[in-house]
Amino acid sequence: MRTMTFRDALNEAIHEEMARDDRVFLIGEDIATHGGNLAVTKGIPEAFPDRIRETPISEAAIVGIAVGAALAGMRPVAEVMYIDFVTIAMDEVVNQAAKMRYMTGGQASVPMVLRLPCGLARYSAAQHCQALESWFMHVPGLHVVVPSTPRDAKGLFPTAVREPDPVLFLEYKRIYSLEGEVPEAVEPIPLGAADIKREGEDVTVVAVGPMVSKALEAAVLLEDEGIDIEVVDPRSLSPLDVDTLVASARRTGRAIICAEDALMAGCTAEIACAVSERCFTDLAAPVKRLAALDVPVPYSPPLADKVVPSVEQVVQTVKDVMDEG
Amino acid sequence: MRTMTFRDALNEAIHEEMARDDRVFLIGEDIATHGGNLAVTKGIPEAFPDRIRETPISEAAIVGIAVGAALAGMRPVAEVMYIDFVTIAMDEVVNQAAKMRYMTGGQASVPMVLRLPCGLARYSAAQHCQALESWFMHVPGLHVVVPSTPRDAKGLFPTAVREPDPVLFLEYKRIYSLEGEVPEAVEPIPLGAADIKREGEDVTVVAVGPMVSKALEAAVLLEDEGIDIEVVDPRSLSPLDVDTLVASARRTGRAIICAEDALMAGCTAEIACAVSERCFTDLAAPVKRLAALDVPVPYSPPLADKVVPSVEQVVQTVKDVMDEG
Amino acid sequence: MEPAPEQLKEMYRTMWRIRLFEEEANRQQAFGNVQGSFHMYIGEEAVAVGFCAHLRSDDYIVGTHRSHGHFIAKGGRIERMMAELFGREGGICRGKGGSMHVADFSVGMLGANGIVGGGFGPATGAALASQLRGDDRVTVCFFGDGAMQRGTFHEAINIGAIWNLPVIYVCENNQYQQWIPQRRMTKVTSVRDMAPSYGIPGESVDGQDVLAVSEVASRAIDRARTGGGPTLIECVTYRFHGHSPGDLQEYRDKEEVEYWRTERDPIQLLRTYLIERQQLGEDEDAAIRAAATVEIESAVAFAEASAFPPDEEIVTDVYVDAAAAS
Amino acid sequence: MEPAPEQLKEMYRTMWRIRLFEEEANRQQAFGNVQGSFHMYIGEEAVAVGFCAHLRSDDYIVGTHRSHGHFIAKGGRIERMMAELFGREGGICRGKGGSMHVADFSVGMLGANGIVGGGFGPATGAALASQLRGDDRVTVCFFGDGAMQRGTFHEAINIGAIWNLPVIYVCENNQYQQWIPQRRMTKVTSVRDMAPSYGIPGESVDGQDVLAVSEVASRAIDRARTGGGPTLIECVTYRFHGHSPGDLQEYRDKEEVEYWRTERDPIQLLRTYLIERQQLGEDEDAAIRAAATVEIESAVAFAEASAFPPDEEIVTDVYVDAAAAS
Ligand SMILES: Cc1ncc(C[n+]2csc(CCOP(=O)(O)OP(=O)(O)O)c2C)c(N)n1
Ligand SMILES: Cc1ncc(C[n+]2csc(CCOP(=O)(O)OP(=O)(O)O)c2C)c(N)n1
Ligand SMILES: [Mg+2]
Ligand SMILES: [Mg+2]
Repeated sequence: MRTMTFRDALNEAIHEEMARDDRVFLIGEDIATHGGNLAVTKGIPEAFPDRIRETPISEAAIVGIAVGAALAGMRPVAEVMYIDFVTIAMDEVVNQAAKMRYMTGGQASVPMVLRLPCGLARYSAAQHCQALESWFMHVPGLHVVVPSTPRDAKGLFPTAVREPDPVLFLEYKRIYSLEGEVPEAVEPIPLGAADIKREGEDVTVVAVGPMVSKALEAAVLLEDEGIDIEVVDPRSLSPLDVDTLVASARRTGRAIICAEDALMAGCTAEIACAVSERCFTDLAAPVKRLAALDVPVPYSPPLADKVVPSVEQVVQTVKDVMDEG
Repeated sequence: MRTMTFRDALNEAIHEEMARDDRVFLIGEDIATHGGNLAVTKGIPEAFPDRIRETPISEAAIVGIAVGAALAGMRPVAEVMYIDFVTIAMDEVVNQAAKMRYMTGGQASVPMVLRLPCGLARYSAAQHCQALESWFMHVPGLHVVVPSTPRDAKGLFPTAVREPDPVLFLEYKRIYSLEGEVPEAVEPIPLGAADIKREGEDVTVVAVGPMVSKALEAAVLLEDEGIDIEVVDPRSLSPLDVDTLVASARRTGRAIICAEDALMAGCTAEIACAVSERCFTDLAAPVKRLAALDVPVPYSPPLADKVVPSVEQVVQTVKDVMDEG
Repeated sequence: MEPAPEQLKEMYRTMWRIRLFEEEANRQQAFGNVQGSFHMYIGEEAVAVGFCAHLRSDDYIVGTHRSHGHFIAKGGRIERMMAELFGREGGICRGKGGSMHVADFSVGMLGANGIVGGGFGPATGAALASQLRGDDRVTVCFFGDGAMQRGTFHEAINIGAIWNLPVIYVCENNQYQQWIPQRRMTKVTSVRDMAPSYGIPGESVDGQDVLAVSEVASRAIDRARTGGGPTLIECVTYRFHGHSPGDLQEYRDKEEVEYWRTERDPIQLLRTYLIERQQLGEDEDAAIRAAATVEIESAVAFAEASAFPPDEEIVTDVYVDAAAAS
Repeated sequence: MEPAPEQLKEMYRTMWRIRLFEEEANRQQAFGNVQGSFHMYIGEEAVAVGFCAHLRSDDYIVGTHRSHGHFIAKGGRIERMMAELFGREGGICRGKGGSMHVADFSVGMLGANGIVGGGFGPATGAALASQLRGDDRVTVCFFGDGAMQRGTFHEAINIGAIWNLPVIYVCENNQYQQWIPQRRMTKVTSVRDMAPSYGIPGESVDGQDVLAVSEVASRAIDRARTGGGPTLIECVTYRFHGHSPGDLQEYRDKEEVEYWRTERDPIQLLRTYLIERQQLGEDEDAAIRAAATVEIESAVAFAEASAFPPDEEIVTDVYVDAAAAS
């Protein structure tokens, strides 16, 4: 099978969705120049010159305009250059996009995708490295998608575009260059369908976004020590496929939840709770969370490198959980 | 002892802090007219005419200006009329106020209070009724305070004002009229100090904000059935006094976490996790969460009345937990 | 170009329907049948009516927190709005939205908004949709003088301008933003003076004079429809009631209110105009009011007859009903 | 009023310090000693220098993502900024901020900002602090032409205007916002034309001519200091390098860049001016550069000698250190 990067898989998906449905258009800053800020929209200006709109530095308007265009029947795919800047457009995301359908008693539909490059990369410090999935999980009316592989990016993007409700599409910048197998044609992946990235018997490791490949690496190291972990990728955090996570945790009797957002009130809290509540009598050890430190991301490279969980930390946590029961 | 409403206790605290420290000033919309939108700033314009600034409808600027004034040595107390509108100022809260100290390596201090009236009230629907504490818990650098009684409001406000880091002061609108005892002089209450509002043996009920009085009502009803609950009020969610919560849960062997924010990725998830992680072998039943439904708040009064947990639901959940083990 | 007498009478009728709807809703509010936030448009009717008179049913409007008038002027279903204010399942939003969220998508009324300034982006986006599709719809974005100070005003109008979108930004300058006089919150004397910041035409018009509004509206809408891009228009107007129920109104003089109510009532001004020109007789005038009264009465009856939504409705419409959608 | 020759030479010296600092930092960036986002100010030196020349050390400035120049012009400690870029514990922000967050509170440099338009509110707030205290400090808010399109521009300047705050809003119009020409993103030909929207004076000045900048700056700063309120000033300038390292710059003509670099270099323009008037001799000129070179070399040495912060530093400075504070 062909392999390609996460970035190219996503780019291909954007091309295909725009070719399929001429209501789809792109809006954002610098997206039609140099292939876009993070080179995801390469080739789109040439292929669809009328459906790519470069905007001023006006994040609130970018998202507000996407909401209005969606209300009026289009399928906007908006980009906020870094998730950190979605703070400028939270009213549009939370009070407008998310609640429109409900507030209008079902009259309104807001079929928009908001692309949000996120997470650490290139030592760009506290205002360019955040991971904010738990904010959006907390907002009824939004979908939150976090692809972890090129194949999932390719399969989840069309789903997001076709969804009648707003989807936040979180792109961890550090995995844009991740290579992986992507079939010529990928079926759209439904939201709320967790994926078992590796089967195992001893410990369930729920891994979000970039933690998936780290968990898979950890699995190899742990194999040597005779520990067999199951790696489960929720793929969407809202809806969250609690059933699959719970079934796995019940089977293994142990669960660790790993993500790159800050620990406190992060996505790992919700996932850990959902599993704990339903697996009380099934677990040999408490569900453990492995998340980023509760700090703004520092610039200094040696410090920045220690903010999010490493492969070694996954390995160690698995061992701790095995020791506990 | 004298009794007074939450609103009056807070108003008194504002007066006292402004009298104590002339760096303290108020900034917000309509705060100097008619005693303020929710009548909390009554009398301030007369007492401190030079330290109350009514602003245009510019929430991003209100918070941004507060940040700058704090950086320059003042002690701003900013109000965003409803917490729902803090969505407009999330960059200022999250990327500026919260991270300034860290990003400048400790040079900057942002001693500001952001008053955020929140929660349901007067059937004002989806854009005026939110509870968003978990967003702010997730942001390192912020403090999050949720007083539940007039006395706590009186004791926590001065702490918030004197704190060298930004404090979000969440005021549940429905408890502005709650009456309670308030001594003539209240010592400032430290952040991160949970308060046992009622001692009990059977179940620990952690209650946030308006859930505290509901839990206390439930306690009375449960007494009749021979169940003795302990009601613990964290008072601040960041820092969170996990030790006190855990000690209580260990002693009773059962814990329920109650709040009025939406369930998914809400503050109850973090609190439940923190307790579960540390009480694995101490609990007779899984920690249960009782939170708002995962819906935008509907207008229709009979529906709106069912969004947040009721006294009856607290009673029932306690009984369920007792039945479980 | 002056509107034809029939068109003027239609405007007159619509203004009455707004006025009587709100007077009734206000009574129902006092009775407790209407709850929640509630902002009355009375006094400002000429603005919504003067603009919507020139819109097609497939054109879009975006409202504010004070949008009963926009809803009616755009042709929204009045009895369903009344049921909405009552919180009933027959409400236009099935009771889930209430006064601050009235919308009627069947006539292009894309929604009121509880967020002041929340409509600038969505209105601009709706206009972008028209431009992308190549249809000739126009979007009118109503907003208050207070909303002008939101950052969204600046961001959205700039984009509307540089993309030459078919959108008209209409400031309903009622001179107050909640309890604060507008003049304290800006140094600009007319909202029109901000148009040069965006390189688009700006106009200011007497918002009590529906003929004047209609003329400016008609020009701006034509321009937008034919590819001429956005216009920023200020309509100077006044709200006769408080900001919301219970408003003590200590921030403005009683005489000022009295002056606007008696001398500057847009309905009376149009009535005088029509009567003076013999385009409206006493009988016809009475008939118009009577018909509107009946319409409002039956709207109340409709609302009262509608049940509160069943509890299950709390959780529907958060997302599309997958079963229903497929 | 023309600055005294000594003052002009001081400006000349500061421009060189900025230029050489950045050229060195850029080399260090290429070597990998400097990581992260990195935006060069070269070509725009006259703006920061022309303004800061008129500021006192206790006045405030608020920067942008492109703030090495602001930092140096305001008198920030240059070796500590270099160490910051190196991510070392001797860095002005202990290595935690990096290029986009340089700040030196000891000289009123309240911080660069990674958020475009993030500085408008804080700058206005610092000015409010001065007004509330009744001191006579002035705040200068630097921002880019792109930042002008953020809502915060509109909200903050309006408040600065209605409260008559001692703040100067200085647009560094380098004609590009990342990769997009400014003229595509606004219909306004000069930022000055937006001043009437706020009822404050607006000026536009050649940002390559430090004398011109200095003159406009001096007037605006005096006005602000003496209670005359804000000014909005555009400095038309150009960045000689790409937006950030690796920028292909396909969005602008090589000739255009060449023209600005050769004909419109603010340092060369001032040099020619000084030499023509015999206010600067060859030797003195060489000495100025040599001194700056030595200063930058020792800044690099300082940075290299400083260790990376210890791991424990990751968790400090999130909140005040309670032990240290008490
Ligand atoms: C973003 C935001 N800030 C504040 C409010 C509270 N609020 C509701 S209406 C209003 C006044 C609005 O003034 P204006 O835009 O002039 O409209 P008017 O009420 O005069 O029609 C305010 C401050 C709000 N709903 N949204
Ligand atoms: C709110 C926000 N949006 C987008 C960006 C990404 N970004 C960084 S610099 C820049 C261009 C800024 O242009 P301008 O304000 O003209 O400043 P210049 O870079 O030209 O100095 C952009 C889009 C950002 N940092 N913050
Ligand atoms: Mg108004
Ligand atoms: Mg620029």
